[in-house]
This record gives sequence, C-alpha cells and structure tokens, in this order.
Amino acid sequence: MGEIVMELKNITKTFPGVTALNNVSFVLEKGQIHALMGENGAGKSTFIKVITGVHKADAGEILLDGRPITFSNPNEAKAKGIAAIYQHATNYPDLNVTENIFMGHEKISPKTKRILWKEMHDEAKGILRSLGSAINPKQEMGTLSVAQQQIVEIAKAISTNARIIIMDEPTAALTTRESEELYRIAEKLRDQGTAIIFISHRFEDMYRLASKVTVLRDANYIGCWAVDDITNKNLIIAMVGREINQIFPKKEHTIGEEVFRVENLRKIGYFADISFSLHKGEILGLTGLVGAGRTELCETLAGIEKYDNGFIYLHGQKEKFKNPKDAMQKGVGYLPEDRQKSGLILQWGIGRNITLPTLENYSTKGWLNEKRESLKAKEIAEKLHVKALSVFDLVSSLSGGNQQKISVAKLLTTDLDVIILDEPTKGVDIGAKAAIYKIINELANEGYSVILVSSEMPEVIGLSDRVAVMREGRLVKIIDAHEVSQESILAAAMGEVQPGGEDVCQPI
Amino acid sequence: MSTNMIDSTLPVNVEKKESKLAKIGQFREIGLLAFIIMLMIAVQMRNSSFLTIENMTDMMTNTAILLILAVGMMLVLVTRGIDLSIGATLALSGMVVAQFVSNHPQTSPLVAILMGIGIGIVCGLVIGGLVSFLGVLPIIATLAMMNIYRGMTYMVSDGKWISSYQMPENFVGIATSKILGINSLVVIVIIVYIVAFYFIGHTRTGRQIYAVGSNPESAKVTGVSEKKIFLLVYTVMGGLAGLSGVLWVSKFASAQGDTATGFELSVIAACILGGVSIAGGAGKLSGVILGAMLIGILNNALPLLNVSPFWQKGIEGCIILAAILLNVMVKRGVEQNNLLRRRV
Amino acid sequence: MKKFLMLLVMSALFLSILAGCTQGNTSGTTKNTDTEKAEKEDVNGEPLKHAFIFKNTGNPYGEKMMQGFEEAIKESGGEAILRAPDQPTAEAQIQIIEQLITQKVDSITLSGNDPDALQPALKKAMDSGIKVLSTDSAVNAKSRTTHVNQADPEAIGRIQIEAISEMIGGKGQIAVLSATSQATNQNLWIEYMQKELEKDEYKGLELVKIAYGDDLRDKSVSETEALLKTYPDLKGIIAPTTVGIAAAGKVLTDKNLAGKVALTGLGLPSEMASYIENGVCPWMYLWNPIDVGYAAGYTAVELVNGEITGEVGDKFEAGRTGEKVVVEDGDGTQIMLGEPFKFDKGNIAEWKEVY
Amino acid sequence: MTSKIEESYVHRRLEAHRPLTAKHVFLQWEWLLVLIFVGVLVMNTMLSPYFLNITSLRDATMVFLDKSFIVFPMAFIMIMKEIDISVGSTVALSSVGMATAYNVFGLPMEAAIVVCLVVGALCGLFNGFLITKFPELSAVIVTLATMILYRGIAYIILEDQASGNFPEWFGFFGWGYVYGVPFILIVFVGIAIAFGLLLHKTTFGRKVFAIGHNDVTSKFSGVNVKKTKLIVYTLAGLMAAVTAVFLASRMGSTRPNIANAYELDVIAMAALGGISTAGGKGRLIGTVIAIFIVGYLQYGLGLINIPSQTLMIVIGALLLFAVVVPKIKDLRKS
Repeated sequence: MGEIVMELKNITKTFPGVTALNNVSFVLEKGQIHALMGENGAGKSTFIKVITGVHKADAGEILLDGRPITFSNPNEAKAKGIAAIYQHATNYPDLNVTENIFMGHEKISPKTKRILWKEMHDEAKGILRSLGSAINPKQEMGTLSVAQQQIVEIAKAISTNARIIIMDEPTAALTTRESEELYRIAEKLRDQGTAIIFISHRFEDMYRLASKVTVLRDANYIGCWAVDDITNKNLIIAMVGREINQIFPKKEHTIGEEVFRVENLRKIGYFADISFSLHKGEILGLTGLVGAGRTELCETLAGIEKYDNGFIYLHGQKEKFKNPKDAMQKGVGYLPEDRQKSGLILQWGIGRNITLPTLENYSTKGWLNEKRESLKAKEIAEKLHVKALSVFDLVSSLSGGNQQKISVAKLLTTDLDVIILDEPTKGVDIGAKAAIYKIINELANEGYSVILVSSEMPEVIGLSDRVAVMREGRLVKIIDAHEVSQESILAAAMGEVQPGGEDVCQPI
Repeated sequence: MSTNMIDSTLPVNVEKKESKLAKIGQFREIGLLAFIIMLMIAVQMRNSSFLTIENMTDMMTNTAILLILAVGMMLVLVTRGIDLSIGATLALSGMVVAQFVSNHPQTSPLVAILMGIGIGIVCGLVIGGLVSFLGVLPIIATLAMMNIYRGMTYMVSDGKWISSYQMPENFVGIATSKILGINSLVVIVIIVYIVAFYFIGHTRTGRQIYAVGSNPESAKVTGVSEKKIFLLVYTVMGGLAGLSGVLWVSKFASAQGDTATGFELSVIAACILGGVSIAGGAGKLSGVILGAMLIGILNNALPLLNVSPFWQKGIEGCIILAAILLNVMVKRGVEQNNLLRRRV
Repeated sequence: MKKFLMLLVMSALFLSILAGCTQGNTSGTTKNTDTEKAEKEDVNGEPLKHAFIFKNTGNPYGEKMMQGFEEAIKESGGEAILRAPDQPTAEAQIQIIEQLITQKVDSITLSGNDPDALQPALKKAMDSGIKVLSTDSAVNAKSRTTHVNQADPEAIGRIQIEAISEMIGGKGQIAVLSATSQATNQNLWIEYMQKELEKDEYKGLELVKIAYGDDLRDKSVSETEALLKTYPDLKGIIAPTTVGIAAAGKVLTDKNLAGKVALTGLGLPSEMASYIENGVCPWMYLWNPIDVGYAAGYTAVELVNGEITGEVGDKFEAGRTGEKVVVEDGDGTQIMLGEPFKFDKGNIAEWKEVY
Repeated sequence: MTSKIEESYVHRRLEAHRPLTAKHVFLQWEWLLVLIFVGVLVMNTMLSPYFLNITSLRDATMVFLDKSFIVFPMAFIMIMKEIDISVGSTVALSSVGMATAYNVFGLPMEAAIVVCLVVGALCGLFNGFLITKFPELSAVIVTLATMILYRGIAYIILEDQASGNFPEWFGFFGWGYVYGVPFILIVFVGIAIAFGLLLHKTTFGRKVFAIGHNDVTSKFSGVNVKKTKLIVYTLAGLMAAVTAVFLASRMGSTRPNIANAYELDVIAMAALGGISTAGGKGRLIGTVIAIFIVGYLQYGLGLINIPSQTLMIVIGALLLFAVVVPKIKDLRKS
C-alpha cells in the first residue's frame, strides 16, 4: 500500500433539483493509476470538478496529504499540483505548443517581466521528449493531430508540476496505436510517482492501465476494487446496476420492408465504409465510443454534411440530399445531439420551434397563417405531453426533458420515413427518459424507421431491434437483437472480435 | 482498411489530394515578399527612378503613419474586433496638438507627442469601455465614435486650419529631422515596432491578446480577462492613432478638420494583406509590415507608372478581396490536409 | 468599476451633445440687432434673410468667404445664414437648400459641389421666389441668376503661366498639380493655361503632366514626389489649388529644392507663408476670399432689392469693393472681381494673419 | 436542472392564443421611439417657426427618405446577425450604371432604370455569394472589400465626371407629387409595408428571425440558410439601386462619389429602430419611426441652421444611445 496523496470523504454535491454526488468517497495513492467508471450522468464530471476546484462540495471533506483542504477556484487546485486533461482539448489553435503548455503560468523574468522563451521552449522540449514525443514546441497547436494535442495537454499538466493528473476520456478520439502511446506515457508518469485518475468508457484502458477502479452510479459511490479482483461482468453490473428493461416499453412494432440503405459511405477524415440497411418500423441502435464518428455520420445521412464516396438509397431509389430540407422532404429527419445549440431556438416559444421545419404547411404562397400554425403546434405538443401553459411559452423556460420533447415534436410535423435521433436522452433525468423512450417506441409502432444514436448501453439494448457499433470512423459490427448484450457491444466498440455477430467490416 | 477495396466497389471515387495552397500558406509571408519584389522590379522597369535611395526614403516616410496604425489595428483584429474610428481620432489629436503648439511655440516636440498620445488614449478608452463593459459590437461602437470624434474635430478647429507658419520649427521638425541619418518618422516607426515586438511576443499581456482571439472560451478557463484585453487593445489603438495625429500634422505642416478621412480602410487593408486573420488569434508583425509596405508601394508606384487615378480604388479593392479569399482557401487547405492525415 | 465607467461614458456623451448645441447657437446664425438699417425689411417686418452655402465645413477658405458675406449682409441690415455640409457632396447641399426654402430665405448664395446636380433643387428655390447666385465654384447657368466670379479665369490661367515662365527663365519642363479632375474651376483654369502655352513666347515651356492630388494632403505629397522622380528635369510646378500648393511647398522644402524647382499657383497666404518666406514659392496668387464673399453678399442684397436682375449690363455699388458690372458668361451672366492678388515675400507677412 | 415531478405530470391542454399582457403592449422599444419622435417634433416646433406646417413636414420627407429604402433590407441583415457596409458604394455603382446605359449606350431611360436595379441587385448578390460561399469570413470584411471595389468600378467607368442629361420626366421621382403627396413618400410607404409584411407575415421573414437567433438550429431544421442570406443581400442591393434612382433624380445627374458613407446613416437608423445588433430581434415599425426621428431631427436642426459638425455628433450619440440603453438594462438584470 502506497502513500495516500488524496482522499475524499463522503462528498455530497447537489444542484437545484438534482443530487450530482451523494456521499462519495475516494482514495488515491502515490504512483497509482486509478480508474473512475460509470455511465453518463453517474456523476463523474461533477466529481472531477469538485477535485479541481470548479465546484465546491456541499458536504464531506477533501484531504490532501492527510490535511483537509478546500479550493475556492481552479487556480488554487492547480497550485496544489492538481491538473485535469479534458476530453475536448482546451487549447489555442493559433499559438505554438510551448505557449499552450505554459499558458497561465509562463516563465517570466522576475525583474523585467519578460517572457523567457528560450527557457520555456527548452523545458517544453524536455517535457515532450520525456513523454517520448518528437513534437516541435515551436509548432502551431492547430496543426497537430488530436493525439498530439492530447500529449501537449499532458505536457501542460506536467509543466505545472502536477502530482495528481486527471484524464477525462483521453483515448476517446484516439486510434489504437495512438492510445498505446498514451498508455506508455501514463505508465511512465505513474512510475515517476504521479497519481493519475483515469476516466474512460473503454474497459481496455482500465485493464491495461489501472490498478484500482472506483465505480459511480446515479451519483452514488458503488465500490472500489482492485482491477485484478473484479470480473468484467461484475464491473458492468456495478456500473449499470438496475434491471435494464424496467423503464423500457414493451416492443410491439413489426418490422416491414427495407426503407433506407447506405452503401460504402465515406467522408474523408470522419468515417469510411459505412454500409447498413433499415426497415420499416425498425429501431436501429447506433453506438460506439465518443469520437467514433457517429454524429458526423448522422449529419451526413440527414443531408447536413456532404460525403465523399458511397451511396444512400431511400425506398430502393438512389438519393443524394442537397440539404437538410431536401432530406426532410424526401423523408429523413434528424434530431441533433445538442438540442440547445442546434436543436432549438431557445428565445422562441414552443409553437414557433415546432413549426420551423414545416413553415410551408401553414402558409399559402408564403403567407403565414399563424392561427393554423399554433393550432398544429398545440396538437403535436399535447400529443407528446409537453408540460407548459401555452404554445407561446419560451423554450428556454422549459426543463431539459420538455425541451427534448419539443425537438422530437419538430420531426413529427412532417411526413418522415426515417428518423435519426442523436443522443435523445442526453442530460435529461430518469423520468423524462422514460417518457422519451415511450415516444420512440410509439414512433416505431406507427411505422417510422428509427436510427437511435446513444452512448448509453441500456438505452441501446432496451430499445433497439439491432445494434450497429462504430469504432474509429468505421461500422465494425451489426448485432441482432437476440445477441445484443453489453459485452458484445463493448467488445465491438473497443476492437475485440467476439463470436456471435456478423462481421461487417474488419478493423484496420 | 485497404483503399483497393473501395476502388473496386466504387465506380465514382473522388480521391482528395493534399492541398498545395496550404503548403504555400506556411510560407505566406515569403509569398507576399516575393510578390512585393516582383512588383518592385516591374515598376523599376517602367520607371527607373523607382529604386533610388531617395524614392525609397520618400516611400518609407509616406508609409510610416500607416505602419504605426497597422500595429494597433492588428491587435484589435486579433481580438476579433475592428476599429473604424482611427481616422477621426487621428484628426482630433492632430488638431488639438497643433492648436496647442501654435499657442505655445516653446512646447517641446516630446511634450507634443505625449499630448497627442494622451488624447488618443482617452478616445480609445471610451471605445474600449463601450466594447468591453457594455458589450457594444466593435463596428457599431467605432462607427458612432468616428462620427463623434470627427464632429468634435471640426468643432475644436472652428473651421480653421493650422498652417505651417503657425507651427514652431521644432514641431514641424518632428517629421523632417533626422536621427543618426535616418528620418525621425522612420525612427519612430522602428521604436514602435520594437516595443510592439517585445510587448506582443515577450510579455504575458501581449500573449493574452492572442489567447483571447484564438479561443475566448479557453482563455476564460485559464483566467484571462477578456474585458481587460478589449479595453487594452482599443486604448493602444487610440494611443497610436493619437501619436499618428501629431506625426501627420507635423509631416504635412497643416492641421485640417478633414484630416485622414477614410484612412482606416487603408490600415485595415494593410493588416488583411499582411495575413492578420479577421477571425482572430493570428497576425504577425512581419506580415503587417509587408502588408503596409505593399499599400505604400502601390501608393508610390501608381503615380510613377502613370496609372489613371480612377483605377486606383478599383485595383485596391481587387487586391484586398483577392487577399482575403486566398487566406480562406489556404486555411481550408490546411484543414483538409489535417483531415487527410487522420486516414479515416 | 463597471458603473463608474458607464457613468463616465454616458456623461462624456451628454457633455459632447451639450457642447455641440451651445456651439451651434453661437456660430450658426448671426442675427443683426442693428436697427439703423430698418428699412431693409420684408413685408412682415422681419429682416431679410440671406443664406450662404459653402462646399464643406472646416475649410478656412470658406470660413473667410462666409466672413465677408456676413459683413456685407450686416451692412445692408439683413440676416446672414451660413451653412456648410460635413462632406463636400451635392446631395448634402440639396438637403440644406430644402431647409432654406422652408425657412423662406430671400436669397441663396452658394459655392457648388457639382455644377449640374444642384439644378433641380435650385430651380425649386427660384420658383418659390428665392434669388439664387453662385460664387467661387459655379453652378450651371440654368440654376442661378448670376455668378460672382472671384477672378477672370482667363486671367488666372494667363498670370500663372507668366509667373512660372518668369521664375524658370522661359525654358524647361513644367507640371500642373490640380485638385480633383472634375473640379470645374481648376479645369477651366488649366484649359486657359494650355491656351496660353500655345503662344510663341512660351515655346520653351513644356507641360509634361497634369497630376491630381484630390485635395488630400497625403495624395498631393505622393503625386508631387512622383512628378519630381518621373521628370528629373522638372523646372516648375503650378498648383492652382490651396491644398495642392501647400503640399508641394512642403515637399520642395523638405527636399531642399528651393531655387531648383519653382512653385506657384493659387494658395492661402497663411498656408503658404512659410514657403514664400523660404523661397520655395517666389510668389503666388489668390483673390481675397473675404472680398469675394463680401461682393457676393452685396450682389445678393441688390438682387433681392430688385436693384439688379442679373441681366448683362446691370451695374451696382458693392460697398468697399466698388462698382460692379454684370457681364456675359456662356449661357448665363457673371460678375468679375478683377485680377487675382499677388503674394510675395514683401507682403506675405501682413496677409498670413488675415486668411 | 430538471425536476422529478415531471414523471407524474398530468396531461394538460395548452393555450394556443397569445395572452395579451400589459408587458406586451406597453413595455416595447417602439413606444420609447414614439416618445422620442414626439419630443423631436415638439422641440423642432419650439425652435423653428417654419417647422410645423404641412408643406414643411411634407417636403422634409423628400429630403431624408432617399436612403431610407436601404434601412429595411439592412434591418433584415442585422436581424441575421450580419452587416453590409457596401450599400453606399452600391448606390454609386448602380446610379453610374444607369447613367452609362442612358448616355453611353443610348438606352431609353426606362431601360436605364432597369439596368440600375439590375446592377444594384447584382452587387448585393455578389456580396451574398461571397458571404455564403466563405462562411468563415465575417460580413464586415467581405462588404468592406466590396465597398472599395464597387466604388472603384464606379470611378473606373465615370472617372470622376458627372453624367446626367436625363429626360425631364425622370425628375418626377425625386421631386414629383401625386395629389399633393411626394412621390417618394408614396413609394416609401409601399416598400415599408412590403418589407413589414415580408418580415412579420411570411415564412421568409420567420426564417430570417430563426437564422438570427441560431443559424445552426435553422440549418438543422431545414431552413435554407444560404438561400435566405443570398436573397436578403440581393434585396439590400436592389434597395440601394432604388435609392440610386431617387438620388439621381433629385440631382439630375450622378457621379461616382455620391452616397458616400450612407451605410453609417442606414445602420444608425436600423439600430435606433430597435434592430438588435446581436441578431434575432427587431420590428420594422421601429425602423420606420427611427427613419422619421433621424430625418426630422436633421431637418429641424437644419432649419435653425445648426452647424453640420454638431449634427454629426448628435447622430453618433443617438446611435450609441440606441445600442447602449438595452445593454444597460441587461447589465442590471445580471
């Protein structure tokens, strides 16, 4: 047992209406890589934010080197040697690598306040070399690959003399080879005595690196195990916890003829060799790790982005969507992942949001009939049980679940065949989730073909008829309903070929 | 995945090549320099008096004020802003200082310069305050203040010009005297650039300007104050405009109400030509020097080449448009190459 | 801090507006309280209102003309309204003309920014009984009753050629640095210069280029420098525009070309004092803008009083500038103020303080 | 954050009619504008005895309405969070195009007017093309470049000469009356109503607002953002051409340097009219009132012969006032 550098005792953090962390404890030792696992919304990010001083815990205490400590801002945590590397690099693309590493703690001459470039370049070079990387510190950040940017982020953490480094899904956007590089660096840091908190959805990462794993679920601390002592199965049970079927409606839909087919779709730099088909009344789950190219694929299918090669067939007819409008008119609708940024107009009322995609339906020769419009909005909003007073209520005043219902409602104003839902339950609570699941199921019953994109395993398993798994921009496996399981999905998503599924495409 | 398989299954296959433009983009300044040299040779062939020491000195002194203002404008553009009021600020500071020295002929030139800078700083502070504390769009704030400062200039001048005989020798001498055999305007430019070079490249605040322009969200996380930076860049811009006002009046030995009307467009054009990104975050002093020099050469060479004055505006517009579009193409090329490198 | 800054900005704004308004009240109009000339009143017992519109604001030349105009109107017991737009454009002058029509002024005297573009507006003014005359920069004959010409354009062209010829000894290359190429005055004078050059006595002079400095300082400087470089043998520059001649004077001074390249033309004594004193410009010409404004003021008064109609042959006494006669000018008529005044080392010191 | 109560919500009916509250009726920018407008009228009446009569009020509109046509498409552009500073140059180029068509190519005046409108629309279309084709460039920069370019072309064509000699009837546009009402006022009312209906009563206007609030959402919701922008910029060019017709008619001729810095006045009027520079907000009735405020303010101060430099400051201050006042309200909220 090594020396304990940090200990969290009974941390509780609540936001209005939601408990984000409930009585969570955590022990971190020197020279240890400690994996933190849990589903989306389990409280991992709040946990990090408490450690890094972004949020203040409501109850419980943090001990650093055995002494209790409180951080009132991120800089204090930084000063105590705690650094976080985020999933999306927070860098300055126009500035060079050295500056990115030293931003906020530049080396300056004490007398003249001059920036000591040479020293900084040398040190940056030293750190990068010590990480085994050949990146030129004078290079512009924007020209580096995602993996190289991650390495720079790590170098940044080292440059602050961090004793505790938190890595939030660092491998999410990396290829296998690049991940391997990252493992090597993490191990090196560990050997030098740095404590690392490693957050990842990839079981592979955990097995490869961590010696301990702590699991959170629904804001609660579930347990801490030595990695060697816990089986894959038990770990998944610890993470998921509940009966998967309990909130999912019973599948009643019948699957009909083929509606939609994609062949060898490729968008350079994002995805390649995507082929699958979709039937009437079918829900096709689409999953994979973050950065696997799911959102890019969906946006391409909905006519928002252009693709470079391949074909899309709708009802057996080859189609090329000029723009989202064209796709919608032909029968493909898309619910974007980020409803606040790209799904809704928050400053508008419910009605206007719902009718935006189909304004032409409530107009004659371009003249809007506002009465017809608000009646239609009312009809659909009521059908989806949107909780509000009037259709003029601002969307920004609604809860996340209700907002998501408005996003879904937008798709129902027009005659669609295929509906693509990108993370429809992201950031909504469990009650609203059930309501949205019900809606999705009803859609399939009514004969819509649904592509359901989700990172949440239970959701994909509970709703889908088949599950397509993406990894590194490729569709690696389509798993039939009777073979769908967490293990088979994770195995495919992480690159292990397991028996029991049709191999669509070989990994690189 | 082998590309062979794609080839065999796909009749239509658009393979994208690495953008050559992007490769040129890495040597953008060299490209601009090459363009300038070619232009100079072309002009020299038409008029042999172009590449003479005398003409080069003239060109340098005539471009000096543009060069000074371009530094400030670069900083403003780097923070994703714009300043249209500098012509008016320049006129106001020039007029006030000229009136002061004509009434107090014993004023030392240094005091006059400091006074001009001071007036400019106040003008810049007002704009910086509007932009940073009230969140007014830079274009709107500077348009409005342009009107106000210009109106104030007319008002202060009371319809009069300050002529050369009213200016003391040493004041006019600011622009004509020589320091170590170099025209003092050029010396001031060199000082401004050395200070700017140090400030931009070697101080924390200087780098923070770039950080704010490059990624405002990250800057906030790192604890860089956006408001402070906005206030700073518009104040610096104002100060430089104030300095330029004094130099302008001294150089032409005359202060008028309509001094430097529309000069801001030339300054912005110089920055854009020099590769300063309007989207913020990027811009180098070396580029700005070349951009300003290109405009200076065009101003100097077009009369030498007997180009009709009516074509000048059109030529200027075309060159600016071409430069910004080229900039975008290069950026797109870089992005495309980055995507190709990902090999998906 | 935030509130304080906001307060600062707002109060600065407020003060600037306030300052603007008070300024406006003092310099915009000048009411004549002089009662001894009470007979010059219109039917309502109000003093007659004479308006003057210059090309743009902030131009000392225009200010001096306004000063003379005001002087003349005061002498007649009327009220002078002095206006100038912020930009030298015709559309801005049209706005002012409309406002003056509404104010029911009795006469409008203007220096036009465009010879033709003001015609519809000025016609409307004349139709509503307002006497319209131009001065300095003429508008076309259809849009005015008469024009008060600062000097005979032929004489202006002739004396400048005479001057440059004398300065450079009748031999060598000369160039003209003008304002904008559409400036009516300058173009007319340059035309007369070219006619003059055809004469035998000026065979030695070669006009190599007419450059346009657009009445901008920086551009005029560039153009002058280009002239010097393109024509190394250049002996003389004629700049018949106040901005151009001052810019050229500055360039020649800075390059120590006094005595090598001669400069003459039309310039403001105050602007040119330094260059006449240092010998760059041996002498130059200009009429007295105060007198031009003064004579225009008298013409306006006489037109309103009905003493003259603007027909050829009309005669009147224009205060201290003496008797004036209306003569023919193309389709219209004009009043000539005689030859321009010569400024040289001997008299510049006393004139530079005046205008 | 969401609440758990939602799980057990009861099915309720939504109101489909807009509730009429005092806030909706009275707390609007337009009322402040009306107040300012009345203030301007009262002030002018007090300052000048010539202001308050039908002829004066009527003829004043002929003075200031010419550039007001551009305010409407500019409002559309600003609602879309963009800006067009090339409109002044577009006025110049299209009027030069008209004069050239008439004087050089000998087209009949009617055809020359059509040429003017086409040239203006093409200028706008080119702006729109560049802006939609290169979304990484801000509209400020694109229109700054075309502002220099368009005026440059106008200079190349006319070389600083005036071009006129239009037929007699052409003067009717700028100077004519129909039953005692200035023709320009009639056209203005027509165009204002057309743009008002377009913005507030059609699907197109709705899309313009949607783009201004959130262009990503709009794109994802099937709004053709590029097409909408293209149309709006073309409209701006077209209205600049309409201004060119009236301006040329008032001056009986045209020159490359006309309509200099019109963009400032136009943007000021739109901003004063309550068009938010942050996009998404604004009503056209506000811009109409703002046009009359600025117009009568300039005209009224002109009647008491205030120097033009004071006017510049007043207009600049008014513009700042319009953008700063709502911000102060926001600041206080936060």
